[in-house]
Amino acid sequence: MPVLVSLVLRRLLGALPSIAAVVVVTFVLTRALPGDPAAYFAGPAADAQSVEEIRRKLGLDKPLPVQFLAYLGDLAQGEMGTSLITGQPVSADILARLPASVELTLCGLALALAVSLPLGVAAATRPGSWVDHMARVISTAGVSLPVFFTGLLLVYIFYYLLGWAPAPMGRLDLFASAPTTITGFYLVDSLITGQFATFRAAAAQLVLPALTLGLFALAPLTRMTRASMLGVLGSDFIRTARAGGLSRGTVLVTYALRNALLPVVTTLGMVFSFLLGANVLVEKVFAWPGIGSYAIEALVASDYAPVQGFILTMAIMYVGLNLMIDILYGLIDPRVRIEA
Amino acid sequence: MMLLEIDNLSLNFRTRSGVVKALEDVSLSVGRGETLGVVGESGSGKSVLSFAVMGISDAAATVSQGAIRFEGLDLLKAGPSDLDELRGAEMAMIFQNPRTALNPIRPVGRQIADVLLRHAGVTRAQAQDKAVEMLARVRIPDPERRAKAYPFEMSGGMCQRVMIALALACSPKLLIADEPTTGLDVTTQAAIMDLVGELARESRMATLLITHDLGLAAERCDRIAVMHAGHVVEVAPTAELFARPRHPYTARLISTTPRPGASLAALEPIPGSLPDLRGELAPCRYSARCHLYQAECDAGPLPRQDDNGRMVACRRPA
Amino acid sequence: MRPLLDVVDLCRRFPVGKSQLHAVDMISLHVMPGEAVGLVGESGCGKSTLVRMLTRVLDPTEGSIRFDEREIGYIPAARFTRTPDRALIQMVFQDPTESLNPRFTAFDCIADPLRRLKGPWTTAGLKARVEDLAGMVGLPVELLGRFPHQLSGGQKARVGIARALGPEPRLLILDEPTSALDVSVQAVVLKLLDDLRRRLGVSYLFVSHDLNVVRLLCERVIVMYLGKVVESGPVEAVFATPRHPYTKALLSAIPSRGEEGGPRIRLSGEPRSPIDPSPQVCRFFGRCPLGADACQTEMPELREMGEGHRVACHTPMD
Amino acid sequence: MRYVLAENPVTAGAFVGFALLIALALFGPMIAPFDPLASDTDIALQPPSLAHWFGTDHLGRDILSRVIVAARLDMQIALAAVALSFVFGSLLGVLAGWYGGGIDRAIGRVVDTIMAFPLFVLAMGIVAALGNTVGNIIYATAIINLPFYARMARAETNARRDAGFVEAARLSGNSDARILAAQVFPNILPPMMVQVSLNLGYAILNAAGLSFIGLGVRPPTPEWGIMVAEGATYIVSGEWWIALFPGLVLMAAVFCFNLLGDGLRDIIDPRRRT
Amino acid sequence: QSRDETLLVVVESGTNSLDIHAVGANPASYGVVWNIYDRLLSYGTKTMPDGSLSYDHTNIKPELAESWKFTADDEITFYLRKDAKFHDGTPITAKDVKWSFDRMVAVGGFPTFQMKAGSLEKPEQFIAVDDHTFRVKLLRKDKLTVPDLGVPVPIVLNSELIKKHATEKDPWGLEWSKLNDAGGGAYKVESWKPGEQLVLARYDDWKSGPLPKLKKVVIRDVPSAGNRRALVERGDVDLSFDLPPKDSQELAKGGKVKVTGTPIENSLWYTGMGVKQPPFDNVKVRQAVAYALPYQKIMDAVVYGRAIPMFGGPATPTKAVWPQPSPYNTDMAKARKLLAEAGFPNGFETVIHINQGVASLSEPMATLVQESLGQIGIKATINKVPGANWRAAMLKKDMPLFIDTFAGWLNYPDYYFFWGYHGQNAVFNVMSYQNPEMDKLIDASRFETDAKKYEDQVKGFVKMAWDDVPRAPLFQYYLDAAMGKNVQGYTYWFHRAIDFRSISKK
Ligand SMILES: Nc1ncnc2c1ncn2[C@@H]1O[C@H](COP(=O)(O)OP(=O)(O)OP(=O)(O)O)[C@@H](O)[C@H]1O
Ligand SMILES: Nc1ncnc2c1ncn2[C@@H]1O[C@H](COP(=O)(O)OP(=O)(O)OP(=O)(O)O)[C@@H](O)[C@H]1O
Ligand SMILES: [Mg+2]
Ligand SMILES: [Mg+2]
Repeated sequence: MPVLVSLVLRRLLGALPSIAAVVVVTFVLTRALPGDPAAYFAGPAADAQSVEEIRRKLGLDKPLPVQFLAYLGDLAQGEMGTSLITGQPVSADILARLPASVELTLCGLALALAVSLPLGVAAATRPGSWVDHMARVISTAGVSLPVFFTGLLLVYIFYYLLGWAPAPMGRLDLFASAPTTITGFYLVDSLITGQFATFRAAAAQLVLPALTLGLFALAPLTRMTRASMLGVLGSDFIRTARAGGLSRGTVLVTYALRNALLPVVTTLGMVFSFLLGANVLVEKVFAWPGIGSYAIEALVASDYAPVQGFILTMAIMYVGLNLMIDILYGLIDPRVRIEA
Repeated sequence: MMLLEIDNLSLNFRTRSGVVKALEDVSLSVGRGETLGVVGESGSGKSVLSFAVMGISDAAATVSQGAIRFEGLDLLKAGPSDLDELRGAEMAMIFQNPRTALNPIRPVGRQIADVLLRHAGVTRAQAQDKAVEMLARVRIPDPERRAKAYPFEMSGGMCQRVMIALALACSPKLLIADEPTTGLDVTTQAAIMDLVGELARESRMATLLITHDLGLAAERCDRIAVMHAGHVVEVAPTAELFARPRHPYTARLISTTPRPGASLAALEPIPGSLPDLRGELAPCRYSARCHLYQAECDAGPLPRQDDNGRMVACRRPA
Repeated sequence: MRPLLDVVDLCRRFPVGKSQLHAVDMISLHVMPGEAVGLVGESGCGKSTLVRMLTRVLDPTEGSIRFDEREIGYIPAARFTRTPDRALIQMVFQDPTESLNPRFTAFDCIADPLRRLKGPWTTAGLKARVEDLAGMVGLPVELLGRFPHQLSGGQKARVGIARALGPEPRLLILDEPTSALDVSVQAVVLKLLDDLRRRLGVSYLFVSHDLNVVRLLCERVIVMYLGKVVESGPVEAVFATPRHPYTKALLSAIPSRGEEGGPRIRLSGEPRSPIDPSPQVCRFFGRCPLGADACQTEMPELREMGEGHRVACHTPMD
Repeated sequence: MRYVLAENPVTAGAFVGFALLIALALFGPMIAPFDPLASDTDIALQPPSLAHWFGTDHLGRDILSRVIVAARLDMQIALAAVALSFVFGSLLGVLAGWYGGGIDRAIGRVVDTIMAFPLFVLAMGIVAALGNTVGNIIYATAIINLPFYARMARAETNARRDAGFVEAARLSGNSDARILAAQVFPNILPPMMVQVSLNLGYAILNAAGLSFIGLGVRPPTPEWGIMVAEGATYIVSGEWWIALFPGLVLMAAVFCFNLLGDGLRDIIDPRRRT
Repeated sequence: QSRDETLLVVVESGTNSLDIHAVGANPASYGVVWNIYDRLLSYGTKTMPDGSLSYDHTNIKPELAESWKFTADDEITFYLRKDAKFHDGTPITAKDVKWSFDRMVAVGGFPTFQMKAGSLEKPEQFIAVDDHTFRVKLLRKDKLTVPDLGVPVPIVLNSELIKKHATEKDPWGLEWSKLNDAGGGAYKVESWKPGEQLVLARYDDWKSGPLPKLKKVVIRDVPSAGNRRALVERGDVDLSFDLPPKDSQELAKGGKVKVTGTPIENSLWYTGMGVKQPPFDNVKVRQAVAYALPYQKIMDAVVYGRAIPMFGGPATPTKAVWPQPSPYNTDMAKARKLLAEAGFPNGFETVIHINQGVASLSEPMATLVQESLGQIGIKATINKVPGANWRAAMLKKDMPLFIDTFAGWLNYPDYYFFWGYHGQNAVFNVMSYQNPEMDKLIDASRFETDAKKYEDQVKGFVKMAWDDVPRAPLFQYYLDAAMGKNVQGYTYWFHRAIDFRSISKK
């Protein structure tokens, strides 16, 4: 579909200045971090001299513009530098950890969608009823809880008190071995390779953190579903469909929900980017080896390269995400597709 | 037996600010092949009436009395599945503002096919073919291609034609047209109305034409019912209604409408506005605006049935 | 007598992607002092765009607008606000609800232009003037404290008219002032407008798509089709003997009550696109029942057909 | 308004809650039963009792008093941050929506750039870079919320740019600046107010999140987020009250703001006005 | 593999390098290096009074070197075991040792620094005599030289293997060894996901000691302390490290798991005062602060008894050990009096700096200190310095008041004082304390061979440290590990990492 291709190209081109700005801002921001990586990494007993030496080694003695150019040069070659805290190339770190974060976020989102869509639809079909009130209270409660608090609470109840959930220690318990890396998503990889025990283990580990994220995402999605569903249900073409004697299911799903999904998809994009932020906290609580926890550690250690790499990755993901939403939007809404 | 008989229908809406008495004691009937016009100011209950007939009233609506019989079947007592069978198949409806009345993200052919699939017992392919055929029937050029188009790709007039194709897909016996041409250009409007008339004539389909355009009603209807604030105040054959309006509201409505040849001075506005349909209402809802009002009107209007099918609900008809 | 408003070759194009939408294309017209001119045409033909340029809230792409001998077309809209002519051209909007700031009371709505364009005022003086205006349009003074959503459609229309009259304009432009109103309210407003014109001697440019209404109110009428003037002339002449096939179709499409009703002109086919239209082809070509070869090769110019009656057609009707 | 409140007890509750929060913020230090900073290690980690309704924390400080006193700071952070982002965000948005063209694109760029950051991480970065003072937390929160106001104000302004009443105002001789200030802005205010109340909640959550990763306000200043973060380490060992009560109050506050948003929406929805 | 031969360990944060010589290798790497590499020698084990095991700094025993002796006054010769092989099967030779030693004094940074502490400074000092004989030339007679060979730094790397991966820019192959196992120790790296987990597998051909019982060790990073506690408490992991004191105390009381706590040798938590920053340049002010500190509160509410109090001792030192309780105690009256004498009857304003990296301890301490100081009129605000910035802040030496800890690997008081108090002004002398008399005593004691004289010198500088109080000692912290009851053989090591070789499960 050439329309789609040109749309994609145009969006990507349009996003370039933002990405460039992100690169600059991130660079400046990281240099403004109070930590002195040279001093940090010079080791426990370094004197001023050896700190200077490390600084030289890290290239931090050069003026900022020079450092920036060097950084750009590296970026152009696809290099994001080396993380001092993990000792790995940042790109390798991110590649290894991104699937964990994305898998978690997607699961959280899926969970939220699985609840919020029916809930929103139910609330919209019966506005003012107890379902409606319940939807409102549940979703508001979900967004009122600080994610880390929810996470801790869930761990305390389901792991510590009840013992239903596995120990909150990352993507797999200690006995399961990671599946062969194909996509990096454990759930997918284990299914592809037929390691069902691993699948079960990975799924079990995912439940609580995904729930935590899902709870957070519930509110905006439910609200948006409800509001847009209400709007659509009140619109003329639903009346037409009913007057055409179409069955209730067809009217509700094929006619109403598909239209109502448009704003929900937009919200979905925003929620996804929110969740990527919330991930930072959730990963910390659940010892999740994703890029969020990676970023915090790097930030606290003033480890420039990973912070820059992380933010750049997120910015690119954000652009990609918006692109996907646009495409999704186009798939649902012919007006966008054709007028694009 | 008439095709559609509405008997003493009263309908209320429950709202946050009280009960809206949208219809009271409405009685109308439509025979096969007949076109009945329903006219009245905005808010007089025309749409509410048509929705009630189709059984697609708002959830807040309750029918407090009366019956709607379609070929003898009481629609108000029929089960939801029976109604679904009727709707779209036996009776169909076209709406005001055709653009918004079509699903914006579904190809129009599919929308017609949806209805056919539901009622006509055909396969998907057949339904699609039939949809194209219907589009051709309503004179949409290049129907094959247009079947795949979306409403936003069509002009208002074309959308209205699609609506008609959709409504007539299953050859219903009754078509309810709720202001089918408002919002369209006069030139388009005429074309659409011609089309509806033609199709109705072809299949002896009864039409309930709802409009606030007296001129349109005059031109297209066999009989006209005038509504005011939820009441049917007068029903008469078209020519007689215009020649000899008996209800004061009808008379004023006619004389307030600009028409070719008349002068500005001849326009006689109706004083006041529709009463608030919440709370207590005078038995004759027009009494507050009526220039002929007298104390006896407070006893309520007397529906007077005339031998040649005229009805007027007034104590002091002209 | 010199025209109050004299417009020559006015154009407005909107960029649509890489192309240009010719909303108003080389339009010339004039309005004499104290004259009421009607502007009719189907939806989207550029009436509002034209009118917005004339009221100087939109900048023309090309052409000249002379008001009372002064060229005002080149003054940017943002700057025109500060010229003395601002007060002299005022406008009444199509939708009375949308054109009133929902957070202003009726009083504020009427007082705003007075404060900006007239004055200085004392509080009492302003109040007196506003009440005076309200009285002029028949708006009860006690309604002045209300917000738009607390007023009925007719009342809102009156606020809009009072607002436009406040600065004592010499030219009042009315963009479909009654199309959102019920017939009974429409009648009231039309009478009011006519009455005001007679009393204040203001010139009107009255935009509408309802020919009956134009005929009631105006002395001269201009018919537009797709950004172009196709016919203009005295109301009587145009209505009696429309020369352009479009005007003819328009007139014949008016629902008549079977009283007169000459042969109906059916328009078939789809309107041409206003985007980058060919300058050689008549805009009406394709829908025109008379379409000739010349219509495809040469754009018809406006030609004088009789006293002030001009038409742009190669094959004018009689 | 009274009507909506009577109709909707939940909204009424939210209003009461909001008033309560304001009262706590104003008079908190006066009504707190104990000095929120006074430690007493003899009574550290005591569960809720009659003397200490919410129990005591690891340094023996009264949690109830800390929760009460924290209201002021949390409200300050939330209100200041939201006020900042509201003012600048809506200013940018209104300008972008009104003038369109180059200005719109430029402002859109800025907003897109902010949005392209994972917002919480941006806040982290700002606070980490500038230092964890209350001021910086407020700025960081304001910056990450700014795009929402800017976008909303832009959309709302854009929708009204060609509205009849705006054109009418121009005909009435109003200058652009005047139209923006007197006609457009008051009209976009109501939907923005809903956003404000929702954002108040997010601002508190954001501050709490920063506290959780150690970038919150300085100890021993009581702040709900910090209290939850501190208490988090005690959950597993069974001292649930340390995190729970501040967590509940935090949640109640955010809950209240969110419901308030819903309520405001009802109140300003013209269709609900009588 | 049976569960009995696998040890599951959770730590707060895992290693970032498999090579301690690499730039930025973090403390967790000490433990990895300890287990996957051999050194020439190591320390024996002793049983503590409470029955737990600890390394014995007085008992140096062979590891890769079967034996060693002073072959001259300035020369030690090491005789390597002949059967030792690296993980890739190549035999370990003196050439590897020489290369490894050259490397650590050449790469700079921490390894070089640590070796300097044992007067091991130049490549010329190291000689590979033959395949299994290695000689170290001494620059000076230093009692720390031999002990320093038992710290995690002087590991023996597979030189041939690494050289294959060395580049011009990186002649010592640090980039490669950082990510890869080049050792010959008891364990080899089976898999490593930085930031997630490290799996060690037993090297069955290990010859430098008795073959470890555990076949596999899984070390998982779990940042949340509560989770680490819950995991060990529920028996899901065998050993939980880096536990906060409160959890240790409660787990010990709870009885479900075994908690081993050993006071960290030669370490001290203290409140430091920048003696160059007025008003802390006034010794009376410093003493006032030392008397105003809420010592007992800190013991109770911050470390929950998982530490040895370092206050309320006799006025003069009785033993030549470090740390030992100082004579200070909480005495507000005295504090106020001293402050008034110093000319600050109404107190002053100042800032307490703490390291956010250890906030779980330093923050409550700072809060209590702040409150306590408030009572004598010193209004302090708390400034949390991000962990990354702490070292830079220490280097700057401009913090007026701060709470920190310092520990020395080698358990000698003079070692501690040399870094922490000496006027050479090393990083760890954060207070910028300079006292020529103390410097003299410290310098003398470092190379003192006479036990009696050494004792006097130590007591002398300890007394000075008390009187001048540039840092007010608080407590000596425990290193706590919680483990399942079936875990045997856990041993405390000065480097505060776990030696898996001695551990078994029952
Ligand atoms: N869902 C509803 N709830 C409450 N009142 C309603 C509802 N639907 C319609 N009404 C009221 O019923 C009355 C009749 O409305 P209806 O839509 O039938 O008028 P109409 O004659 O179709 O007007 P128009 O010409 O504007 O379409 C009005 O007063 C309207 O306010
Ligand atoms: N700002 C704009 N940008 C692009 N196209 C515009 C703009 N304003 C108007 N148009 C286009 O210009 C043409 C004329 O529009 P205009 O509103 O003037 O028509 P109109 O005759 O007033 O129609 P109506 O009777 O529906 O009010 C239409 O095709 C419209 O889509
Ligand atoms: Mg209607
Ligand atoms: Mg218009």
